Amino acid sequence: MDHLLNIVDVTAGYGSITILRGISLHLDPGECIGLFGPNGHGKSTLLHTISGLIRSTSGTISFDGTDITGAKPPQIVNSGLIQSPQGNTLFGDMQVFETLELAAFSRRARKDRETNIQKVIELFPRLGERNTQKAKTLSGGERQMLSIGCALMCAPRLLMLDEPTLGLSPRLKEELAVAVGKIAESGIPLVIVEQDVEFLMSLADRLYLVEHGEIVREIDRANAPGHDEVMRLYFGEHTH
Amino acid sequence: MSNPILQTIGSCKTFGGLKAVNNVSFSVDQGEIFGIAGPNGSGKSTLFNLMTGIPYGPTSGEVRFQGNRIDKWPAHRIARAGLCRTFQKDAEYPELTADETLQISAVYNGRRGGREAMRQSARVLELVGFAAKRRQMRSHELSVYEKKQLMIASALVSRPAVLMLDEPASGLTKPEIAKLDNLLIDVNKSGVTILLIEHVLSLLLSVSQRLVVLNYGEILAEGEPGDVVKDEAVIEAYLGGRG
Amino acid sequence: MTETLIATLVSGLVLGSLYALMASGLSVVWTTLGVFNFSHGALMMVGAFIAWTVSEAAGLGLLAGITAGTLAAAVIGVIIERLLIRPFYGNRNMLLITVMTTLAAMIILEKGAQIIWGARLKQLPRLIDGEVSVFGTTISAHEAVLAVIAPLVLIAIWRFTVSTSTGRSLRAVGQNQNSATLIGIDVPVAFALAFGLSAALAGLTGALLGSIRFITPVMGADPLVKAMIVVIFGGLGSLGATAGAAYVIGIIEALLILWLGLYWTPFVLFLLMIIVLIFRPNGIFGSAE
Amino acid sequence: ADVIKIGVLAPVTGKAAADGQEMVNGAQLAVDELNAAGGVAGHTFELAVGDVGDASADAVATAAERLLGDRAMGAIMTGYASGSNFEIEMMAEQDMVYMISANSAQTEGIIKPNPDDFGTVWSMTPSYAGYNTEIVPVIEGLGADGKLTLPNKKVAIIASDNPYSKGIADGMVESFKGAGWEVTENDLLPFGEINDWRAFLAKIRQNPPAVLINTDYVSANAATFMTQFMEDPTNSLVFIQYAPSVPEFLELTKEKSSGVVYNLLGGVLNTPTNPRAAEVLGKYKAAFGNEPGTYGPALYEQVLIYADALAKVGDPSKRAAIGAEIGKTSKQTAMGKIQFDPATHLSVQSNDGVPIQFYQIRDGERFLFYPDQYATGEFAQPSWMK
Amino acid sequence: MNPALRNIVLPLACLAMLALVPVFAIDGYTRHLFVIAFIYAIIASNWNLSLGHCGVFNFGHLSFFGVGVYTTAIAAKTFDVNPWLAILFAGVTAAIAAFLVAAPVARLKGIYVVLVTFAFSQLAMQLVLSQSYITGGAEGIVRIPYLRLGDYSFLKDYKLGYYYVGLGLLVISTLFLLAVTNSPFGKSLKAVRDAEDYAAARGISVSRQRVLVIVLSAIFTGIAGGFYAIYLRVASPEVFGFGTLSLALSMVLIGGAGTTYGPIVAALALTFATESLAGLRGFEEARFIVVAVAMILVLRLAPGGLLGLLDKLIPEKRQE
Ligand SMILES: Nc1ncnc2c1ncn2[C@@H]1O[C@H](COP(=O)(O)OP(=O)(O)OP(=O)(O)O)[C@@H](O)[C@H]1O
Ligand SMILES: Nc1ncnc2c1ncn2[C@@H]1O[C@H](COP(=O)(O)OP(=O)(O)OP(=O)(O)O)[C@@H](O)[C@H]1O
Ligand SMILES: [Mg+2]
Ligand SMILES: [Mg+2]
Repeated sequence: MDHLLNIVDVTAGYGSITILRGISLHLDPGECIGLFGPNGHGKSTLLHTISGLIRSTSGTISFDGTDITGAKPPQIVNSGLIQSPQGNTLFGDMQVFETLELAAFSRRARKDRETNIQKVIELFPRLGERNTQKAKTLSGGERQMLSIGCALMCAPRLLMLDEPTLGLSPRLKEELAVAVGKIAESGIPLVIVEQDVEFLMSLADRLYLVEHGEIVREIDRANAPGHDEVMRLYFGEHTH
Repeated sequence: MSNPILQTIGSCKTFGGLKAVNNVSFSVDQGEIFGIAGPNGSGKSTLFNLMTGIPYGPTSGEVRFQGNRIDKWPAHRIARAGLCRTFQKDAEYPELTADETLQISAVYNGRRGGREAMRQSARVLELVGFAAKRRQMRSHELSVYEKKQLMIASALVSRPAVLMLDEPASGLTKPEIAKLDNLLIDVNKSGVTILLIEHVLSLLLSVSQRLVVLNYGEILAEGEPGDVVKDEAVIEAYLGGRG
Repeated sequence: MTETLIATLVSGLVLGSLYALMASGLSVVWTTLGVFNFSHGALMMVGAFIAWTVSEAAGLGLLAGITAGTLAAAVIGVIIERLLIRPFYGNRNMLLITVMTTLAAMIILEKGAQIIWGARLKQLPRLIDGEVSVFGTTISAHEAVLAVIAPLVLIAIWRFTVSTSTGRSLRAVGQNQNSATLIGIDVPVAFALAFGLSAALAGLTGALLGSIRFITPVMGADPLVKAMIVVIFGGLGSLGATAGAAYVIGIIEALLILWLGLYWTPFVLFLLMIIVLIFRPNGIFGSAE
Repeated sequence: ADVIKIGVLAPVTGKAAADGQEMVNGAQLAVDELNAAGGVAGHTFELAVGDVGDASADAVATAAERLLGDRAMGAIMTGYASGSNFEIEMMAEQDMVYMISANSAQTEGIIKPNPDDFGTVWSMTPSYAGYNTEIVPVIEGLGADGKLTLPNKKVAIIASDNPYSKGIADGMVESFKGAGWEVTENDLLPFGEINDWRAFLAKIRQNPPAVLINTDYVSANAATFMTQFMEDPTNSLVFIQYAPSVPEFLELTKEKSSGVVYNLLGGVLNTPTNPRAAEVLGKYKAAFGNEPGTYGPALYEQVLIYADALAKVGDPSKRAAIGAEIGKTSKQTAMGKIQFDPATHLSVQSNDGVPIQFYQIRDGERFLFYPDQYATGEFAQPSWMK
Repeated sequence: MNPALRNIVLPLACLAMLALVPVFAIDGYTRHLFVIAFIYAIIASNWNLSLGHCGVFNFGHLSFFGVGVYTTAIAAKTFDVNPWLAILFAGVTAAIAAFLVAAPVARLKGIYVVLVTFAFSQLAMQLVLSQSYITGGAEGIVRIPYLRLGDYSFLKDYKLGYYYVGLGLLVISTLFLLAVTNSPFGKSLKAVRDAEDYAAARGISVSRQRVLVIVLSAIFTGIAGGFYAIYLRVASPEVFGFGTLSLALSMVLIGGAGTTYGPIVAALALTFATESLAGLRGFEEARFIVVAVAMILVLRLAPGGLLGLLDKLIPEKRQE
């Protein structure tokens, strides 16, 4: 089975606390999957584990055929597996442009740094306007844009967005949806963690519902239960 | 019949060349839920900052609260006077448990004795639906959502006259937003005026009785939520196609 | 009168250059990693002793000595980082703990040096002997050379940290390790690099000081304090601020010595600093939030 | 035969470690010698070191307590342990034999009020009064003999803010004024590392005095002073207190210090008429491979003086008696003939007791040129003076 | 391990043991070491109040100690105030001095505090040195009157009296610290340390808490200084030196910043560790290295400090 990203029975956590209890999921080239589910149930933790920020205690993660379980984060990034983390504060004292330029750090990313910057600016003109402002003084939404911008600067071969619409205005959400759509079309596969299910369903081919560090339900476009179904799933579980 | 509890009069905040908030005037009536919307970077949080003096007051203009000019007051005094805010970035006291977090808020506002403070905390935590079994955990171990709950709780426990919430719903699931919706209504019923910055329209529109929309630091529209969302300029600048 | 004033300004500049050299390395680790390295002075001392051993004891000449001193300090710096700083990344008390571990490093280096080289004073020959006269005031040629080297070194580092990708990565790591990691920066390598660089600067400074001061196991104490003052007083923002502060303090000190004499100068200098910091809580050149 | 411990209270680590280690070496030398000779009154000796580090009160007290607590401790020796000599009290309270070789002003201050309480405490260094007065007649003498041409009757003095330097500087100012000299500069520096004397030297160059005096005894500072003076010397005789007697001073300043004058009280009296000194210095050099300053020989002699007293009393536990015996000492030592003043417990200064010695450094050599009876060379006008 | 055991039983047991020490340690030397350890324990644990709990990098803390030392010395020697009283004075003057430092520091952030407080301690030292007619300058003040109760002189009985006075002071100071840190005020210190804006938004005055904590941390530090002067019967400027500072700092951090007992344990441990090596000939420098290495090891094994180490050995079961 040649999934681009293949996660088999991964468990992980913080110190003595286990958060992920045997998660398995996969993603094929050109695909876009979405993770949703109640807060605090391990979605971000999962992404952290994939990026190597947290070591999995068991299970295997493989990307593009190679096993990256327990690989060092820089390796993982160099291989093009990029994450835009949740509610990111980035580098407080660095200016917007500096940050973007720096983000193209891996050798792969560095060569088409300039063109990527242009892309990002097109996507978020606001960042252009604020180019010399320090990150820590950006507004919540602007920070979110910068964070996603950085991820794009890393020349991703697989992009993981953790709650990308967090704190974005409705209008920007739409624009972001379009943008992400473009990214997907450009052939970059996506893993999106998101609370806004409409947003998610408008983009993802498959959805995973994450609860208590497990995948409790996989929803495929094929056997799509439709929007209301998902909603019910959602409201259904909220009395736990 | 309007008796403004909180007013800004020509408030401005500039950062170098940038006018983050530019001559904004509005007044909030006792007991209402007052919504603030606007594109990213339009100055909403800055508005909160200059009203609460955290971390800075206005560059110019007045802020009046219960009839007093407070724009020169130190932040903690404003807070004690009953103007209580939450932050957009989740803030926490990493080493304190939920109980302790609330306890100090209670003591430093109501100046109530320790035991009374504890009782209050328990009540409020329950009100915001904070899982009882997590109350003894240090804040840095809590999830994003729990941190948000805690921040709101710590505001409530200090008996605010005006509760100022900066994007409380961001990152919440539908069910959680629904709960938040109820919570705000309850709190408001108990006589607390609420200022609400929110991008989650469902919540914003359902709870707020009045709404201003900021754009580039200036008021773009103000009035009944229903009307405001129909405003062309607002749709153009903020809502976008979906409306 | 005027020539005494000029003389004072000149010696102020020389002092400033010295302080700039002492502070630059400290500033590098501080501004990048947010670590306050109390063993910085001790690293200078090591640089000086190694330089002396190579240059005098082994008789390989001063330049060889200085190079050796710089390199040796760099190596030790990297070791310190590996053993005493790295284990504490991300610890909420990191700043405090590293203060302690670097203090420990200072003790180890100082006492170690005393065991190896003994307590007796040593001194290196000067880069250039004799005196030069600047605006009619004689200063030793060696110090004149320092006054030239210092700004060059500073500019070099400054360029490195702001405009090279590697340099920026150092700053990034200091500000947010998670994000840094997620854009592919190898955090441990960055830390080691920053520390090595800083230590190398310390070693160089020490070796140069070794010709105008005396080389003893505790020779680093005074430069450390000076460096600390300069870095903080300048405002922790940037190397530029550090350099600025170094010269400001140097010149003020020289002027105070002229007007008040050596005795009350330190007193007044400290007083001035307290006052300045009260009115500019982020240092003279620190950006006000 | 049982073993008597001899304690050395010294700054073996920290800023003053060079002195401290020399003290230990000196005492060690004596102990080895005594043991080699089969001990004294059937006792052999063993050295115990108490490190006072940076001389903070608790460090000194702790080290002292440790030595005092040792039942086998027979006597404690030091050059100096604290700036204040407060430990003298602790020693006296337990009748511990305690011999010091510096800070005689502080010692006198503590003992003089009631000497009987301090029967076991004795100082090898005489009162520093000599430092204040002797310099004037000596210099004027040189002038009178035409060995030194004094361009004027001006003197400039700079001191460091510690009791030793400050006290001596004040004393000198008195004496010079008394002799009708004009004191053009009388500056005080903070005590500690001084890297830049130029501000002071600048003033000197404005108005060159016939005599330039620096009483900062820290050899590093003095060396810096000398080198920076030589950057642009004035027509003045340079006198530096104590520091030039430290061996390193020569190594550090090399030819730059040729011509400088200093004096010593209770320093090693190394001259043909006192062969003892050469002998001790020789032994020290043989044992430790380097030239000692004052403290090595001083502690060597201290231990031997204690040994003599012990030989008379016999029982090391009779410390009061031993103390009394030490008080009666009259012995030719490396520093000259030691006798103690019962009123202050300091050794007595006099030309045939412990003399004040004036030296001049020329081409890396030390020449003792006063008092004449000990002279090893003539004073010669420094090369930089016209 | 069980909090009750950890916070009540264990300390009391230790206290009981300390109370019995003089029965077994009859020589002046051992008792002296304890007295010194107690004094450092007071300095470190009080420093920890501002440094550990409130994150105020007060590098001038030792100067409060110095102020205490000289207050008592001058009061008892120059104005022959009763030594007991003189010791108490020290607490007052130290608190006043602390207020003077705190005023400017309150507005400063993080590392800037280091500079101002350090500068302050330098000023204090300079003053002491320059005003030699009052302070004795570098020579210091000696022969300070010693403690007496009725006509019992504390110089007798191999320091027995001093031992219990020292222990008593330590106990009182510790009770004081416990009271402070467990109060809402104590909690608010941590809030101010970790999230200024948040704390301010909840009605806590950041600068006020900072000033208060510095002043509070000075009181017993000053008293300890007073006791130090009376006990050693000397006041000399080295108390302002860097050596004492780094020693005390290491006690705070090894003990565990933010814990109350940690620094005390560390003070005792370090004092005896260094001293046990001090006797060895030719080992004088090496002993500092050994201790430094030990410090590093502790910090690496337990970044939370010695007590943290204790918890690691006896892990407390966390409630999920
Ligand atoms: N540093 C940490 N130490 C201990 N526990 C942690 C830490 N970070 C997160 N957790 C716990 O891990 C669990 C999962 O957190 P995670 O952020 O992965 O949830 P999430 O699904 O991303 O929630 P959200 O939608 O709010 O981001 C939470 O219960 C949280 O308390
Ligand atoms: N300290 C500062 N220095 C410079 N510019 C600032 C500072 N704080 C805020 N700004 C700018 O002011 C504008 C308003 O910021 P603000 O945080 O109020 O936006 P906002 O309305 O809260 O946006 P969002 O909905 O994304 O949170 C933004 O463009 C931001 O970049
Ligand atoms: Mg998450
Ligand atoms: Mg905002």
